[in-house]
Amino acid sequence: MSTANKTFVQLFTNPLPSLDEASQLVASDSAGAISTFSGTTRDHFQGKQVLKLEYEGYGPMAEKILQQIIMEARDKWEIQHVLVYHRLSEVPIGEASVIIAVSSAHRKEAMQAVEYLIDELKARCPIWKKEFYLDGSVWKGTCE
Amino acid sequence: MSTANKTFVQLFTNPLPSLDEASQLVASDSAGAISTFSGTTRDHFQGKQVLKLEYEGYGPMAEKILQQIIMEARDKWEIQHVLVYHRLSEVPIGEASVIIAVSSAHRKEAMQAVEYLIDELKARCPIWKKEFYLDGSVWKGTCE
Amino acid sequence: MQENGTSKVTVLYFAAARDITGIASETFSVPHSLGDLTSILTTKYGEELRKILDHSLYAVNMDYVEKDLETNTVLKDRDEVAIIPPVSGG
Amino acid sequence: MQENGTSKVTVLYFAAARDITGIASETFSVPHSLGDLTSILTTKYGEELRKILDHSLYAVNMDYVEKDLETNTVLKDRDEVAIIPPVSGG
Repeated sequence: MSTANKTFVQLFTNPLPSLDEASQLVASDSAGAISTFSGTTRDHFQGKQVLKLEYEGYGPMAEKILQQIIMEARDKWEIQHVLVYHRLSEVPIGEASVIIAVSSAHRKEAMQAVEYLIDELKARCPIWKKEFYLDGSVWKGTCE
Repeated sequence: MSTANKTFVQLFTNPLPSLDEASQLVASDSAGAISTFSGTTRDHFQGKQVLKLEYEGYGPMAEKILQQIIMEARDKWEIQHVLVYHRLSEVPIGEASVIIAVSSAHRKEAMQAVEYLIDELKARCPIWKKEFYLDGSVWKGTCE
Repeated sequence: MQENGTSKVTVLYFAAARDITGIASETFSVPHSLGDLTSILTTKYGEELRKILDHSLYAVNMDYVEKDLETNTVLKDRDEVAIIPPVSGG
Repeated sequence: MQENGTSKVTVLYFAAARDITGIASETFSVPHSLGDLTSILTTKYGEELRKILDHSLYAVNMDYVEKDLETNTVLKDRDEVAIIPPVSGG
Protein backbone atom coordinates (compact mmCIF):
# COMPACT_ATOMS: atom_id res chain seq x y z
CA MET A 1 0.00 0.00 0.00
CA SER A 2 2.62 2.55 1.07
CA THR A 3 4.58 2.31 -2.17
CA ALA A 4 1.53 3.46 -4.09
CA ASN A 5 0.97 6.50 -1.88
CA LYS A 6 1.42 9.73 -3.78
CA THR A 7 2.63 13.07 -2.44
CA PHE A 8 2.06 16.36 -4.23
CA VAL A 9 3.95 19.39 -2.92
CA GLN A 10 4.15 22.53 -4.97
CA LEU A 11 4.62 26.28 -4.57
CA PHE A 12 2.87 28.52 -7.06
CA THR A 13 3.31 32.10 -8.16
CA ASN A 14 0.10 31.84 -10.18
CA PRO A 15 -3.38 31.13 -8.79
CA LEU A 16 -3.65 27.69 -7.19
CA PRO A 17 -5.37 24.86 -9.06
CA SER A 18 -8.99 24.28 -8.11
CA LEU A 19 -10.13 22.23 -5.15
CA ASP A 20 -11.61 19.74 -7.62
CA GLU A 21 -8.26 19.28 -9.28
CA ALA A 22 -6.61 18.83 -5.88
CA SER A 23 -9.18 16.33 -4.66
CA GLN A 24 -9.03 14.38 -7.90
CA LEU A 25 -5.27 14.06 -7.53
CA VAL A 26 -5.63 12.44 -4.11
CA ALA A 27 -8.74 10.40 -4.96
CA SER A 28 -8.54 6.64 -5.33
CA ASP A 29 -11.07 3.85 -5.55
CA SER A 30 -9.76 2.36 -2.33
CA ALA A 31 -9.90 5.61 -0.33
CA GLY A 32 -13.38 6.38 0.96
CA ALA A 33 -12.58 9.72 2.54
CA ILE A 34 -11.12 12.93 1.18
CA SER A 35 -10.57 15.81 3.53
CA THR A 36 -9.47 19.24 2.33
CA PHE A 37 -8.54 22.57 3.79
CA SER A 38 -8.34 25.83 1.86
CA GLY A 39 -6.99 29.02 3.31
CA THR A 40 -8.28 32.07 1.51
CA THR A 41 -7.21 35.66 2.00
CA ARG A 42 -9.56 37.63 4.22
CA ASP A 43 -10.70 41.20 3.82
CA HIS A 44 -10.07 42.18 7.42
CA PHE A 45 -7.72 41.61 10.34
CA GLN A 46 -8.76 42.75 13.81
CA GLY A 47 -11.19 45.22 12.35
CA LYS A 48 -8.76 46.69 9.82
CA GLN A 49 -9.55 46.41 6.14
CA VAL A 50 -6.98 44.35 4.26
CA LEU A 51 -6.43 45.61 0.72
CA LYS A 52 -4.17 42.85 -0.51
CA LEU A 53 -1.78 40.18 0.69
CA GLU A 54 1.56 38.98 -0.43
CA TYR A 55 3.29 35.72 0.40
CA GLU A 56 7.02 35.21 0.26
CA GLY A 57 8.86 32.00 0.95
CA TYR A 58 12.24 30.34 1.19
CA GLY A 59 11.14 28.01 -1.57
CA PRO A 60 13.51 25.03 -1.39
CA MET A 61 13.38 24.87 2.40
CA ALA A 62 9.58 25.32 2.40
CA GLU A 63 9.26 22.29 0.14
CA LYS A 64 11.67 20.32 2.30
CA ILE A 65 9.73 21.13 5.46
CA LEU A 66 6.44 20.23 3.77
CA GLN A 67 7.85 16.87 2.74
CA GLN A 68 9.02 16.31 6.34
CA ILE A 69 5.62 17.23 7.76
CA ILE A 70 3.89 14.88 5.33
CA MET A 71 6.23 12.05 6.34
CA GLU A 72 5.37 12.73 9.97
CA ALA A 73 1.66 12.61 9.13
CA ARG A 74 2.15 9.30 7.32
CA ASP A 75 3.84 7.93 10.44
CA LYS A 76 0.92 9.00 12.60
CA TRP A 77 -2.06 8.07 10.43
CA GLU A 78 -2.96 5.48 7.83
CA ILE A 79 -3.43 7.91 4.96
CA GLN A 80 -3.18 7.45 1.24
CA HIS A 81 -2.43 10.39 -1.05
CA VAL A 82 -1.43 13.84 0.20
CA LEU A 83 -1.38 17.20 -1.53
CA VAL A 84 -0.06 20.53 -0.21
CA TYR A 85 -0.12 23.58 -2.47
CA HIS A 86 0.92 27.04 -1.34
CA ARG A 87 0.90 30.26 -3.28
CA LEU A 88 3.93 32.58 -3.10
CA SER A 89 2.96 35.86 -4.66
CA GLU A 90 0.41 38.61 -4.25
CA VAL A 91 -2.94 36.95 -3.53
CA PRO A 92 -6.14 38.94 -4.19
CA ILE A 93 -8.81 38.90 -1.45
CA GLY A 94 -10.93 35.75 -1.62
CA GLU A 95 -8.37 33.64 -3.48
CA ALA A 96 -6.72 30.58 -1.98
CA SER A 97 -3.24 30.88 -0.50
CA VAL A 98 -3.05 27.24 0.57
CA ILE A 99 -4.80 24.00 -0.33
CA ILE A 100 -4.35 20.73 1.53
CA ALA A 101 -6.02 17.48 0.49
CA VAL A 102 -5.66 14.01 2.01
CA SER A 103 -7.34 10.73 1.15
CA SER A 104 -7.71 7.72 3.40
CA ALA A 105 -9.77 4.58 3.73
CA HIS A 106 -11.33 5.81 6.98
CA ARG A 107 -12.47 9.34 7.60
CA LYS A 108 -10.77 10.13 10.91
CA GLU A 109 -7.32 9.66 9.47
CA ALA A 110 -7.79 12.07 6.58
CA MET A 111 -9.34 14.75 8.79
CA GLN A 112 -6.71 14.50 11.52
CA ALA A 113 -3.88 14.49 8.99
CA VAL A 114 -5.20 17.65 7.29
CA GLU A 115 -5.40 19.38 10.66
CA TYR A 116 -1.84 18.31 11.50
CA LEU A 117 -0.52 19.42 8.11
CA ILE A 118 -1.98 22.92 8.27
CA ASP A 119 -0.95 23.35 11.93
CA GLU A 120 2.63 22.30 11.24
CA LEU A 121 2.80 24.27 8.00
CA LYS A 122 1.79 27.38 9.91
CA ALA A 123 4.29 26.67 12.68
CA ARG A 124 7.36 25.57 10.74
CA CYS A 125 7.20 26.28 7.03
CA PRO A 126 9.39 29.26 6.03
CA ILE A 127 6.66 31.29 4.37
CA TRP A 128 5.67 34.83 5.31
CA LYS A 129 2.53 36.82 4.75
CA LYS A 130 2.48 40.58 4.32
CA GLU A 131 -0.83 42.35 4.80
CA PHE A 132 -1.45 45.72 3.16
CA TYR A 133 -3.82 48.16 4.88
CA LEU A 134 -4.86 51.68 4.00
CA ASP A 135 -2.27 52.98 6.45
CA GLY A 136 0.66 50.69 5.67
CA SER A 137 1.74 47.09 5.59
CA VAL A 138 3.04 44.53 8.03
CA TRP A 139 4.74 41.17 7.91
CA LYS A 140 2.58 38.80 9.93
CA GLY A 141 4.29 36.67 12.55
CA THR A 142 6.91 39.28 13.47
CA CYS A 143 4.53 41.97 14.61
CA GLU A 144 1.50 40.10 15.91
CA MET B 1 -22.92 38.14 11.54
CA SER B 2 -25.17 35.20 12.35
CA THR B 3 -28.09 36.48 10.25
CA ALA B 4 -25.91 36.35 7.16
CA ASN B 5 -24.86 32.75 7.75
CA LYS B 6 -26.09 30.45 5.02
CA THR B 7 -27.03 26.79 5.30
CA PHE B 8 -27.25 24.47 2.31
CA VAL B 9 -28.82 21.05 2.90
CA GLN B 10 -29.86 18.91 -0.01
CA LEU B 11 -30.41 15.27 -0.93
CA PHE B 12 -29.67 14.24 -4.51
CA THR B 13 -30.64 11.32 -6.67
CA ASN B 14 -28.22 12.53 -9.33
CA PRO B 15 -24.45 12.89 -8.95
CA LEU B 16 -23.49 15.48 -6.34
CA PRO B 17 -22.27 18.91 -7.43
CA SER B 18 -18.50 19.30 -7.53
CA LEU B 19 -16.36 20.15 -4.52
CA ASP B 20 -15.57 23.48 -6.20
CA GLU B 21 -19.24 24.32 -6.41
CA ALA B 22 -19.71 23.35 -2.76
CA SER B 23 -16.73 25.35 -1.56
CA GLN B 24 -17.77 28.39 -3.60
CA LEU B 25 -21.20 28.30 -1.98
CA VAL B 26 -19.67 28.51 1.50
CA ALA B 27 -16.88 30.92 0.55
CA SER B 28 -16.95 34.52 1.71
CA ASP B 29 -14.43 37.33 1.78
CA SER B 30 -14.57 37.41 5.56
CA ALA B 31 -14.01 33.66 6.03
CA GLY B 32 -10.37 32.69 5.78
CA ALA B 33 -10.83 28.95 6.13
CA ILE B 34 -12.84 26.41 4.20
CA SER B 35 -12.82 22.82 5.33
CA THR B 36 -14.44 20.05 3.33
CA PHE B 37 -15.09 16.35 3.64
CA SER B 38 -16.10 14.07 0.78
CA GLY B 39 -17.12 10.49 1.26
CA THR B 40 -16.64 8.43 -1.86
CA THR B 41 -17.74 4.87 -2.45
CA ARG B 42 -14.94 2.35 -2.00
CA ASP B 43 -14.22 -0.73 -4.06
CA HIS B 44 -13.73 -3.05 -1.10
CA PHE B 45 -14.99 -3.76 2.38
CA GLN B 46 -12.99 -6.06 4.65
CA GLY B 47 -11.30 -7.61 1.67
CA LYS B 48 -14.52 -8.19 -0.30
CA GLN B 49 -14.90 -6.50 -3.65
CA VAL B 50 -17.79 -4.04 -3.71
CA LEU B 51 -19.52 -3.91 -7.09
CA LYS B 52 -21.87 -1.04 -6.39
CA LEU B 53 -23.58 0.82 -3.59
CA GLU B 54 -27.02 2.15 -3.07
CA TYR B 55 -28.20 4.75 -0.59
CA GLU B 56 -31.74 5.03 0.65
CA GLY B 57 -33.08 7.62 3.04
CA TYR B 58 -36.09 8.84 4.93
CA GLY B 59 -35.75 12.13 3.06
CA PRO B 60 -37.77 14.67 5.08
CA MET B 61 -36.46 13.37 8.40
CA ALA B 62 -32.89 13.20 7.05
CA GLU B 63 -33.08 16.87 6.13
CA LYS B 64 -34.57 17.73 9.51
CA ILE B 65 -31.78 15.91 11.36
CA LEU B 66 -29.13 17.58 9.21
CA GLN B 67 -30.59 21.00 10.02
CA GLN B 68 -30.52 20.06 13.72
CA ILE B 69 -26.92 18.88 13.55
CA ILE B 70 -25.90 22.08 11.78
CA MET B 71 -27.61 24.17 14.48
CA GLU B 72 -25.70 22.22 17.11
CA ALA B 73 -22.44 22.88 15.26
CA ARG B 74 -23.27 26.59 15.08
CA ASP B 75 -23.80 26.56 18.85
CA LYS B 76 -20.42 24.93 19.41
CA TRP B 77 -18.23 26.82 16.95
CA GLU B 78 -18.02 30.24 15.38
CA ILE B 79 -18.62 29.13 11.81
CA GLN B 80 -20.02 30.95 8.82
CA HIS B 81 -21.62 29.05 5.94
CA VAL B 82 -22.39 25.32 6.04
CA LEU B 83 -23.20 22.88 3.27
CA VAL B 84 -24.24 19.22 3.58
CA TYR B 85 -25.10 17.27 0.44
CA HIS B 86 -25.94 13.57 0.44
CA ARG B 87 -26.74 11.34 -2.47
CA LEU B 88 -29.69 8.93 -2.24
CA SER B 89 -29.47 6.55 -5.16
CA GLU B 90 -27.10 4.02 -6.62
CA VAL B 91 -23.58 5.49 -6.42
CA PRO B 92 -20.89 4.10 -8.74
CA ILE B 93 -17.50 3.28 -7.19
CA GLY B 94 -15.35 6.39 -6.80
CA GLU B 95 -18.22 8.87 -6.83
CA ALA B 96 -19.13 11.03 -3.86
CA SER B 97 -21.98 9.97 -1.59
CA VAL B 98 -21.60 12.91 0.78
CA ILE B 99 -20.01 16.36 0.67
CA ILE B 100 -19.65 18.65 3.67
CA ALA B 101 -18.19 22.15 3.48
CA VAL B 102 -17.84 24.75 6.22
CA SER B 103 -16.30 28.22 6.19
CA SER B 104 -15.05 30.16 9.18
CA ALA B 105 -12.80 33.05 10.01
CA HIS B 106 -10.38 30.79 11.87
CA ARG B 107 -9.33 27.37 10.71
CA LYS B 108 -9.94 25.26 13.83
CA GLU B 109 -13.64 26.05 13.85
CA ALA B 110 -14.26 24.95 10.27
CA MET B 111 -12.27 21.74 10.70
CA GLN B 112 -13.88 20.77 13.98
CA ALA B 113 -17.36 21.56 12.68
CA VAL B 114 -16.83 19.36 9.60
CA GLU B 115 -15.71 16.50 11.81
CA TYR B 116 -18.75 16.95 14.06
CA LEU B 117 -21.13 17.12 11.10
CA ILE B 118 -19.91 13.92 9.47
CA ASP B 119 -19.77 12.07 12.81
CA GLU B 120 -23.32 13.07 13.73
CA LEU B 121 -24.62 12.47 10.22
CA LYS B 122 -23.27 8.94 10.39
CA ALA B 123 -24.72 8.39 13.84
CA ARG B 124 -28.17 9.94 13.54
CA CYS B 125 -29.24 10.72 9.97
CA PRO B 126 -31.82 8.19 8.66
CA ILE B 127 -29.88 7.12 5.59
CA TRP B 128 -28.87 3.56 4.77
CA LYS B 129 -26.18 2.12 2.55
CA LYS B 130 -26.51 -1.18 0.75
CA GLU B 131 -23.33 -2.79 -0.54
CA PHE B 132 -23.47 -5.24 -3.43
CA TYR B 133 -20.86 -8.01 -3.59
CA LEU B 134 -20.35 -10.85 -6.02
CA ASP B 135 -22.15 -13.15 -3.56
CA GLY B 136 -25.00 -10.91 -2.47
CA SER B 137 -25.84 -7.62 -0.84
CA VAL B 138 -26.12 -6.26 2.66
CA TRP B 139 -27.56 -3.19 4.36
CA LYS B 140 -24.73 -1.67 6.34
CA GLY B 141 -25.39 -0.77 9.94
CA THR B 142 -27.77 -3.66 10.59
CA CYS B 143 -25.32 -6.43 9.90
CA GLU B 144 -21.93 -5.00 10.82
CA MET C 1 -57.82 8.79 19.62
CA GLN C 2 -60.74 7.77 17.43
CA GLU C 3 -64.21 6.87 18.70
CA ASN C 4 -63.26 3.19 18.66
CA GLY C 5 -60.32 3.91 20.95
CA THR C 6 -57.64 3.23 18.35
CA SER C 7 -55.42 5.56 16.31
CA LYS C 8 -54.82 5.22 12.61
CA VAL C 9 -51.11 5.61 11.95
CA THR C 10 -48.95 5.28 8.87
CA VAL C 11 -45.89 3.09 9.29
CA LEU C 12 -42.84 3.59 7.05
CA TYR C 13 -40.32 0.83 6.32
CA PHE C 14 -36.75 1.41 5.21
CA ALA C 15 -33.71 -0.67 4.31
CA ALA C 16 -33.65 -4.07 6.05
CA ALA C 17 -37.17 -3.54 7.44
CA ARG C 18 -38.59 -2.95 3.98
CA ASP C 19 -36.81 -6.03 2.63
CA ILE C 20 -39.00 -8.03 5.03
CA THR C 21 -42.31 -6.21 4.60
CA GLY C 22 -41.92 -5.87 0.84
CA ILE C 23 -43.67 -2.51 0.94
CA ALA C 24 -42.61 1.05 1.80
CA SER C 25 -45.54 1.95 4.05
CA GLU C 26 -48.90 0.83 5.34
CA THR C 27 -51.58 1.94 7.76
CA PHE C 28 -52.51 0.31 11.06
CA SER C 29 -55.07 0.94 13.76
CA VAL C 30 -53.13 0.93 16.99
CA PRO C 31 -54.90 0.64 20.37
CA HIS C 32 -52.57 2.86 22.34
CA SER C 33 -48.80 3.06 22.27
CA LEU C 34 -45.71 2.22 20.24
CA GLY C 35 -45.51 -0.94 22.31
CA ASP C 36 -48.86 -2.01 20.84
CA LEU C 37 -47.59 -1.29 17.35
CA THR C 38 -44.62 -3.58 17.97
CA SER C 39 -47.08 -6.39 18.84
CA ILE C 40 -49.10 -5.77 15.70
CA LEU C 41 -45.99 -5.72 13.50
CA THR C 42 -44.44 -8.86 14.95
CA THR C 43 -47.76 -10.69 14.66
CA LYS C 44 -47.93 -9.79 10.99
CA TYR C 45 -44.24 -10.19 10.00
CA GLY C 46 -42.92 -12.64 12.57
CA GLU C 47 -39.50 -13.20 14.11
CA GLU C 48 -37.62 -11.75 11.18
CA LEU C 49 -39.04 -8.26 11.69
CA ARG C 50 -38.87 -8.56 15.47
CA LYS C 51 -35.10 -8.98 15.25
CA ILE C 52 -34.91 -5.82 13.17
CA LEU C 53 -37.16 -3.95 15.62
CA ASP C 54 -34.95 -4.98 18.52
CA HIS C 55 -32.11 -3.04 16.92
CA SER C 56 -34.18 -0.19 15.50
CA LEU C 57 -35.62 3.02 16.87
CA TYR C 58 -39.04 4.35 16.11
CA ALA C 59 -39.40 7.89 14.85
CA VAL C 60 -42.81 9.49 15.38
CA ASN C 61 -43.44 12.43 13.09
CA MET C 62 -39.71 12.52 12.36
CA ASP C 63 -38.55 12.57 15.98
CA TYR C 64 -36.63 9.66 17.43
CA VAL C 65 -38.24 7.89 20.39
CA GLU C 66 -35.82 6.48 22.92
CA LYS C 67 -36.03 2.72 23.30
CA ASP C 68 -37.20 2.71 26.92
CA LEU C 69 -39.95 5.26 26.20
CA GLU C 70 -41.72 3.17 23.58
CA THR C 71 -44.41 1.71 25.84
CA ASN C 72 -45.16 5.20 27.17
CA THR C 73 -45.38 6.82 23.75
CA VAL C 74 -49.08 7.16 22.92
CA LEU C 75 -49.93 7.40 19.23
CA LYS C 76 -52.42 9.86 17.78
CA ASP C 77 -54.46 9.65 14.63
CA ARG C 78 -52.43 10.38 11.50
CA ASP C 79 -49.09 9.97 13.25
CA GLU C 80 -46.30 8.98 10.89
CA VAL C 81 -44.27 6.23 12.49
CA ALA C 82 -41.00 5.14 10.88
CA ILE C 83 -38.89 2.14 11.73
CA ILE C 84 -35.27 3.31 11.70
CA PRO C 85 -32.79 0.44 11.52
CA PRO C 86 -29.18 1.31 12.45
CA VAL C 87 -28.24 4.05 10.02
CA SER C 88 -25.26 3.89 7.68
CA GLY C 89 -25.17 7.13 5.72
CA GLY C 90 -22.07 9.10 4.89
CA MET D 1 37.36 26.30 7.36
CA GLN D 2 39.55 28.19 4.93
CA GLU D 3 43.31 28.70 5.30
CA ASN D 4 42.66 32.06 6.95
CA GLY D 5 40.49 30.37 9.58
CA THR D 6 37.20 31.82 8.39
CA SER D 7 34.33 30.32 6.40
CA LYS D 8 32.63 31.99 3.48
CA VAL D 9 28.88 31.64 3.92
CA THR D 10 25.90 32.96 2.02
CA VAL D 11 23.25 34.63 4.16
CA LEU D 12 19.63 34.83 2.96
CA TYR D 13 17.19 37.49 4.15
CA PHE D 14 13.41 37.16 4.06
CA ALA D 15 10.39 39.22 5.00
CA ALA D 16 11.07 41.70 7.83
CA ALA D 17 14.82 40.91 7.76
CA ARG D 18 15.05 41.76 4.08
CA ASP D 19 13.15 45.00 4.61
CA ILE D 20 16.09 46.07 6.79
CA THR D 21 18.98 44.78 4.71
CA GLY D 22 17.43 45.85 1.43
CA ILE D 23 18.91 42.82 -0.30
CA ALA D 24 17.94 39.15 -0.58
CA SER D 25 21.36 37.65 0.14
CA GLU D 26 25.01 38.40 0.64
CA THR D 27 28.26 36.64 1.51
CA PHE D 28 30.25 36.95 4.71
CA SER D 29 33.49 35.53 6.03
CA VAL D 30 32.64 34.18 9.45
CA PRO D 31 35.38 33.27 11.97
CA HIS D 32 33.66 30.32 13.57
CA SER D 33 30.02 29.93 14.59
CA LEU D 34 26.52 31.27 14.08
CA GLY D 35 27.14 33.40 17.15
CA ASP D 36 29.96 35.15 15.26
CA LEU D 37 27.63 35.72 12.31
CA THR D 38 25.15 37.43 14.65
CA SER D 39 27.92 39.84 15.72
CA ILE D 40 28.84 40.58 12.11
CA LEU D 41 25.20 41.17 11.13
CA THR D 42 24.36 43.43 14.07
CA THR D 43 27.55 45.43 13.49
CA LYS D 44 26.52 45.98 9.90
CA TYR D 45 22.75 46.48 10.31
CA GLY D 46 22.42 47.70 13.89
CA GLU D 47 19.70 47.42 16.51
CA GLU D 48 16.93 47.07 13.98
CA LEU D 49 18.21 43.76 12.66
CA ARG D 50 19.23 42.58 16.13
CA LYS D 51 15.62 42.83 17.26
CA ILE D 52 14.60 40.69 14.31
CA LEU D 53 17.39 38.18 15.03
CA ASP D 54 16.25 37.88 18.65
CA HIS D 55 12.94 36.51 17.40
CA SER D 56 14.27 34.56 14.42
CA LEU D 57 15.86 31.19 13.96
CA TYR D 58 18.80 30.45 11.73
CA ALA D 59 18.51 27.68 9.18
CA VAL D 60 21.82 26.22 8.00
CA ASN D 61 21.52 24.42 4.69
CA MET D 62 17.76 24.37 5.16
CA ASP D 63 17.79 22.87 8.66
CA TYR D 64 16.59 24.88 11.61
CA VAL D 65 19.14 25.50 14.38
CA GLU D 66 17.72 25.70 17.87
CA LYS D 67 18.28 29.04 19.55
CA ASP D 68 20.50 27.72 22.34
CA LEU D 69 22.72 25.82 19.91
CA GLU D 70 23.72 28.87 17.87
CA THR D 71 27.05 29.52 19.57
CA ASN D 72 27.97 25.85 19.16
CA THR D 73 27.03 25.67 15.50
CA VAL D 74 30.25 25.91 13.52
CA LEU D 75 29.89 27.14 9.95
CA LYS D 76 31.67 25.60 6.99
CA ASP D 77 32.64 27.11 3.69
CA ARG D 78 29.71 27.49 1.30
CA ASP D 79 27.09 26.98 4.00
CA GLU D 80 23.78 28.62 3.18
CA VAL D 81 22.51 30.41 6.25
CA ALA D 82 18.97 31.82 6.27
CA ILE D 83 17.42 34.14 8.81
CA ILE D 84 13.91 32.84 9.46
CA PRO D 85 11.68 35.41 11.17
CA PRO D 86 8.51 34.03 12.77
CA VAL D 87 6.67 32.35 9.90
CA SER D 88 3.13 33.18 8.85
CA GLY D 89 2.23 30.93 5.95
CA GLY D 90 -1.09 29.21 5.44
